[in-house]
Amino acid sequence: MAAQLHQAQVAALMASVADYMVSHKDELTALDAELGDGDLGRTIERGFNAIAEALRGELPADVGRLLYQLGKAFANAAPSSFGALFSAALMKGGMTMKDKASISLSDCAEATQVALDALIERGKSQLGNKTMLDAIAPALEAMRAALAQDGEVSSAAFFRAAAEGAQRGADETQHMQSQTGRASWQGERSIGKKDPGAQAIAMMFTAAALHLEAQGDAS
Amino acid sequence: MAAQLHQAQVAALMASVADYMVSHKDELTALDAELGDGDLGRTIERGFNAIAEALRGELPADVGRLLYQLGKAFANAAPSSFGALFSAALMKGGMTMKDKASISLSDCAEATQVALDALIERGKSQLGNKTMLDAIAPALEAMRAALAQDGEVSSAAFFRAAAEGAQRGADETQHMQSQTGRASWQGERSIGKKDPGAQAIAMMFTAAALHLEAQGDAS
Amino acid sequence: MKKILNNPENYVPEMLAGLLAAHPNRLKSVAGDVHCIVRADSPIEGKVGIVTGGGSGHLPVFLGYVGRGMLDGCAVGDVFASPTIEQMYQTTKAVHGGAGVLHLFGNYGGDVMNFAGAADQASMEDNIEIATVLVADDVASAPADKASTRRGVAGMVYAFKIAGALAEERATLAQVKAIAEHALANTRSMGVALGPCIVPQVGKPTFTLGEDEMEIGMGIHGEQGVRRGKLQTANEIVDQLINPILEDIELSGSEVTVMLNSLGATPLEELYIMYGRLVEVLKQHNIRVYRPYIGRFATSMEMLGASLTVMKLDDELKRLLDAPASTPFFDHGQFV
Amino acid sequence: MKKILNNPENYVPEMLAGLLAAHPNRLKSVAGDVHCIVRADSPIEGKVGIVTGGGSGHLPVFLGYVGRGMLDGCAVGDVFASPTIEQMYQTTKAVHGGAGVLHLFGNYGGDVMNFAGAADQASMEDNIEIATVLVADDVASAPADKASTRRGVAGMVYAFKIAGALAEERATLAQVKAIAEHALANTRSMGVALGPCIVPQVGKPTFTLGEDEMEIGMGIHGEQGVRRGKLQTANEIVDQLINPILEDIELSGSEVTVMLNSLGATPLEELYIMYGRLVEVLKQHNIRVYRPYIGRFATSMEMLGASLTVMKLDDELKRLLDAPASTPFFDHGQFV
Ligand SMILES: Nc1ncnc2c1ncn2[C@@H]1O[C@H](COP(=O)(O)OP(=O)(O)O)[C@@H](O)[C@H]1O
Ligand SMILES: Nc1ncnc2c1ncn2[C@@H]1O[C@H](COP(=O)(O)OP(=O)(O)O)[C@@H](O)[C@H]1O
Ligand SMILES: [Mg+2]
Ligand SMILES: [Mg+2]
Ligand SMILES: [Mg+2]
Ligand SMILES: [Mg+2]
Repeated sequence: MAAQLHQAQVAALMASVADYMVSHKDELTALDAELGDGDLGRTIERGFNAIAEALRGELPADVGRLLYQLGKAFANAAPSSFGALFSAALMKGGMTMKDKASISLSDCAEATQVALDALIERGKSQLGNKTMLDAIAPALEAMRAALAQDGEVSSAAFFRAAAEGAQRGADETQHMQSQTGRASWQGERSIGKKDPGAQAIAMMFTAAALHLEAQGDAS
Repeated sequence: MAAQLHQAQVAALMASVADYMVSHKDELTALDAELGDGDLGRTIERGFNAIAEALRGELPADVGRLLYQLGKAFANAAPSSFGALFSAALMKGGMTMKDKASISLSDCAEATQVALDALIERGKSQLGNKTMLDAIAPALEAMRAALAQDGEVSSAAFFRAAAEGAQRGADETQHMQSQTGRASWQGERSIGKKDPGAQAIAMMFTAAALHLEAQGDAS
Repeated sequence: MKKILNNPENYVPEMLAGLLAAHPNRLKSVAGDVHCIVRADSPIEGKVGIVTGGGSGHLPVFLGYVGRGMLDGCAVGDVFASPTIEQMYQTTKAVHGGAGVLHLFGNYGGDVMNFAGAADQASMEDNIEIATVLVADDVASAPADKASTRRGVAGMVYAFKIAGALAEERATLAQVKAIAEHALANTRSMGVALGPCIVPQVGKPTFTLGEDEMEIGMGIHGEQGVRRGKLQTANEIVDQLINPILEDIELSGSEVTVMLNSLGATPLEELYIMYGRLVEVLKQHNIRVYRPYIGRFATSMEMLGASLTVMKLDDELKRLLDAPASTPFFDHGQFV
Repeated sequence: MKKILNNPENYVPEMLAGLLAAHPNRLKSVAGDVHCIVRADSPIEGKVGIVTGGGSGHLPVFLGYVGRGMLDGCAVGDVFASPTIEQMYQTTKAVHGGAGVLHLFGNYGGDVMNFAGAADQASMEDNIEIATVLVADDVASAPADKASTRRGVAGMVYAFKIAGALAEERATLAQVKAIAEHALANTRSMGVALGPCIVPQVGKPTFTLGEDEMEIGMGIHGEQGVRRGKLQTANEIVDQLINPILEDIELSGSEVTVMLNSLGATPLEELYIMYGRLVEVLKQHNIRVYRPYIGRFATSMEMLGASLTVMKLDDELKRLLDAPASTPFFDHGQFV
């Protein structure tokens, strides 16, 4: 049977991601100091601490409302550009899975697509502008490819593929000139530096893959 | 015949003193930084540069008006505590020698006495309060002693005696607690530090003695 | 980090508590959150509300301009960080007097996206008409053909003053929006940084500059400028601030108001030295100065540096600039 | 030395030229010397003139308070240095409107001795009646039994305000002198320094403090304070500023105005954090605050630190504090 993730598994996965992100925040601060204002690590720390805290409280029974609630927690704790966008992504993506106590991997891909669209709408940016979008889009592509190749793909392998896609995308941003956000004020000098938001996305998928791999999850 | 200083000799002597003081200003800045606000070197520099400049201009023919004019130049260039007092001393001391084209060493002592009185009046301070007064008073005493011991004392020897007295007095200020000016705000912590104004006075007399010694002046 | 504070985490809430304690007749907080600051007499029936918002660390920007003749409310974020959607929403709701609300704030990603969320919420949930105007006056941050992506700096103070004065006259939301856009279309800024500031929760300088370096065009959060180089003289610096402005907007023969603004640590004395050169250059271009503003109007805590803002005047802008205003940090003229 | 200037030697004259250019309707210089600044409408027939003076580097002190309802003139010295007798004399002469002149300035040796010379000259040569009042509000600089030797710091701004308001009402010289003395008898200050400033012509810091040190009670030119120690929290610092004041003057049960003043680089944010604690302590002593002043009123260029001034109020002082004033740096109320 195709892999499923239950609400409790999603919650555990998000807790692991939160943990991983908080402990890797300094890398993001350093990237944002190069290209922006150096606060992305702090955004990540506050936002994911808020997520971790929300996960310790009472949780909705369905995955959709769970993600929506976590997004809202992130937004109130870390209202920076990344925070505003990432939380919107979680909330809008979550809404596609409303009432589902467990989700399939193609639900995941679907939610990621919706999230990506929401980001584009809210952020008024495009692919290739050197933003987090440039990590999400290749992650989504990799998810779709994994599903197409193997309908029974494990959730660990699925997220590993997504993580690799996201990381490739994040690395690619080095060659781009920033067109959006405060990094765009650097103009050509932005070339050669990796986009911090894209790297943050890659790290989240990596954290998810690591979590699922550690669970020995091959369901 | 007892030593006399002519107007031109006084002018030359003041030029030498000015020169000496400007090149030793840093020592005074350092002392004032310890005990006050660190600007005495600058006061000395500006004030004596103004004196040097005045000396290059047209000069009154008598010693009294010469010193008065130099005092006024100092006052306008360097209006700090030291500047206000030292210029008043030059002006009031000078006034005692009005119309004299040449002065005797006892005229010098007399003028110093008047200057000291003027300082006490303007500065509302007393001997022993750790100020320039504590260098001037022993200098004056030494002048009087030199005159009493040897009516024919050379001007070089006379100023050397004054310089030694002033330096002794300046050194003594180390043991005093400041009662006047910004140094008094240090209270007991002022003990152990030499008063910068007193040291400046000692340096002036030393400069005068050096000048006269260099002239081989034994008249 | 040499700061007078109790705990970096409480820097902003303690600052806000002190501010509310100091100006109880002028300011109040709403929704049980000190980050939502509004005029004590809010909402004012029939008056367009003007709400701004943004990160802390820029006093008097933003909340120092909340008061009669200027702003109605301000959502306050953490140091150099956007306030939340919720805070913006609550502030908006609290100043709504039935005539709509103008969101008037600097062009920074977080603020833009969060204000968009707050505007959605206010119009959806409370049926409040919202207009939005972004301040994007910093010519150093993008060329003229990308002017809308520029960041907002001290020029926002002029926008607050002008829009606030018109709103005080009970103009409509569309009119207030239009005059804010008109003021900003005539406003340009550029700054120079000589030294960094420290975000309390970060604890180290936002950027580093060599002992003898400056950065022309640097943003108020330490965003990269147009050129880093040796520290130059005041006259040379003024020239490098005014020239890009003169290239960006036609000013010859006109009347302007100028704002020479310290970013924090740079003393007034140096602003006046700069002003001496500025009037000289402006005179050469046949530009007359009306009502110069020289002081600290938009800062970055203890950052060392200054910014120059120029607003080209017409009769209407001049009238609104002269109108009375009374806030904790900006007082002139008298309400009758 | 990170300063925006052209030439350290011209720091003050260029600053003054800029100031005169910025405020031509308010200020003018006299005797052909930009160091002699007076109200543009001086002399005012029948009004007591109030003249202050002192070193530069403290803006808005001193000359920023020249204007209606405050000072008539200011003799301006080089950075941290007294003006000359001649400058004080010319300034005095220029504001004399026939009712005498009050010399009101901080208790610093150079200023005291030079003002004495200027007073002599003005009374001898021009028959101007002169009264002198020294500001000596810094409790850190001497114990109560030597209060007259204390240095003058931010408290002088209250003295300017109160004496200026009474002079504006055409009180006599004796009355203006008396109210200045009364205001100062009720005024106490104390400061803390966290970092130095640089005198342009010296080029290096006025003092050094360890990375984690502060000095409680330090003077505004870097004069030694009462205690150097580890940097403490805002609350602890406030306690160490207010407690010596409370020991020096009986305030319980009374109403006071307070001034929390940045020495330059310390941002407003931190002053508000301090204010939060201050009102708490004052409340404990049953002291009510009227009209707090929070900002930069008396600085030392880019010095890092703050000072606290308290003035105990009575009805007369309150009335005069509320009276209108209008100067380049201090505006409140409206003249009718
Ligand atoms: N309009 C946008 N659309 C998509 N991503 C954006 C946008 N603006 C910023 N980002 C992403 O957010 C990251 C910066 O986040 P953050 O540090 O929170 O921003 P800031 O400090 O400028 O508010 C960027 O690296 C980029 O990936
Ligand atoms: N009232 C006074 N009477 C005599 N000497 C004084 C007085 N005040 C200061 N001085 C002398 O002046 C010196 C300091 O001079 P200066 O640096 O010009 O003072 P400031 O910088 O405080 O104006 C002191 O060392 C002391 O010798
Ligand atoms: Mg950032
Ligand atoms: Mg000194
Ligand atoms: Mg940011
Ligand atoms: Mg001095």
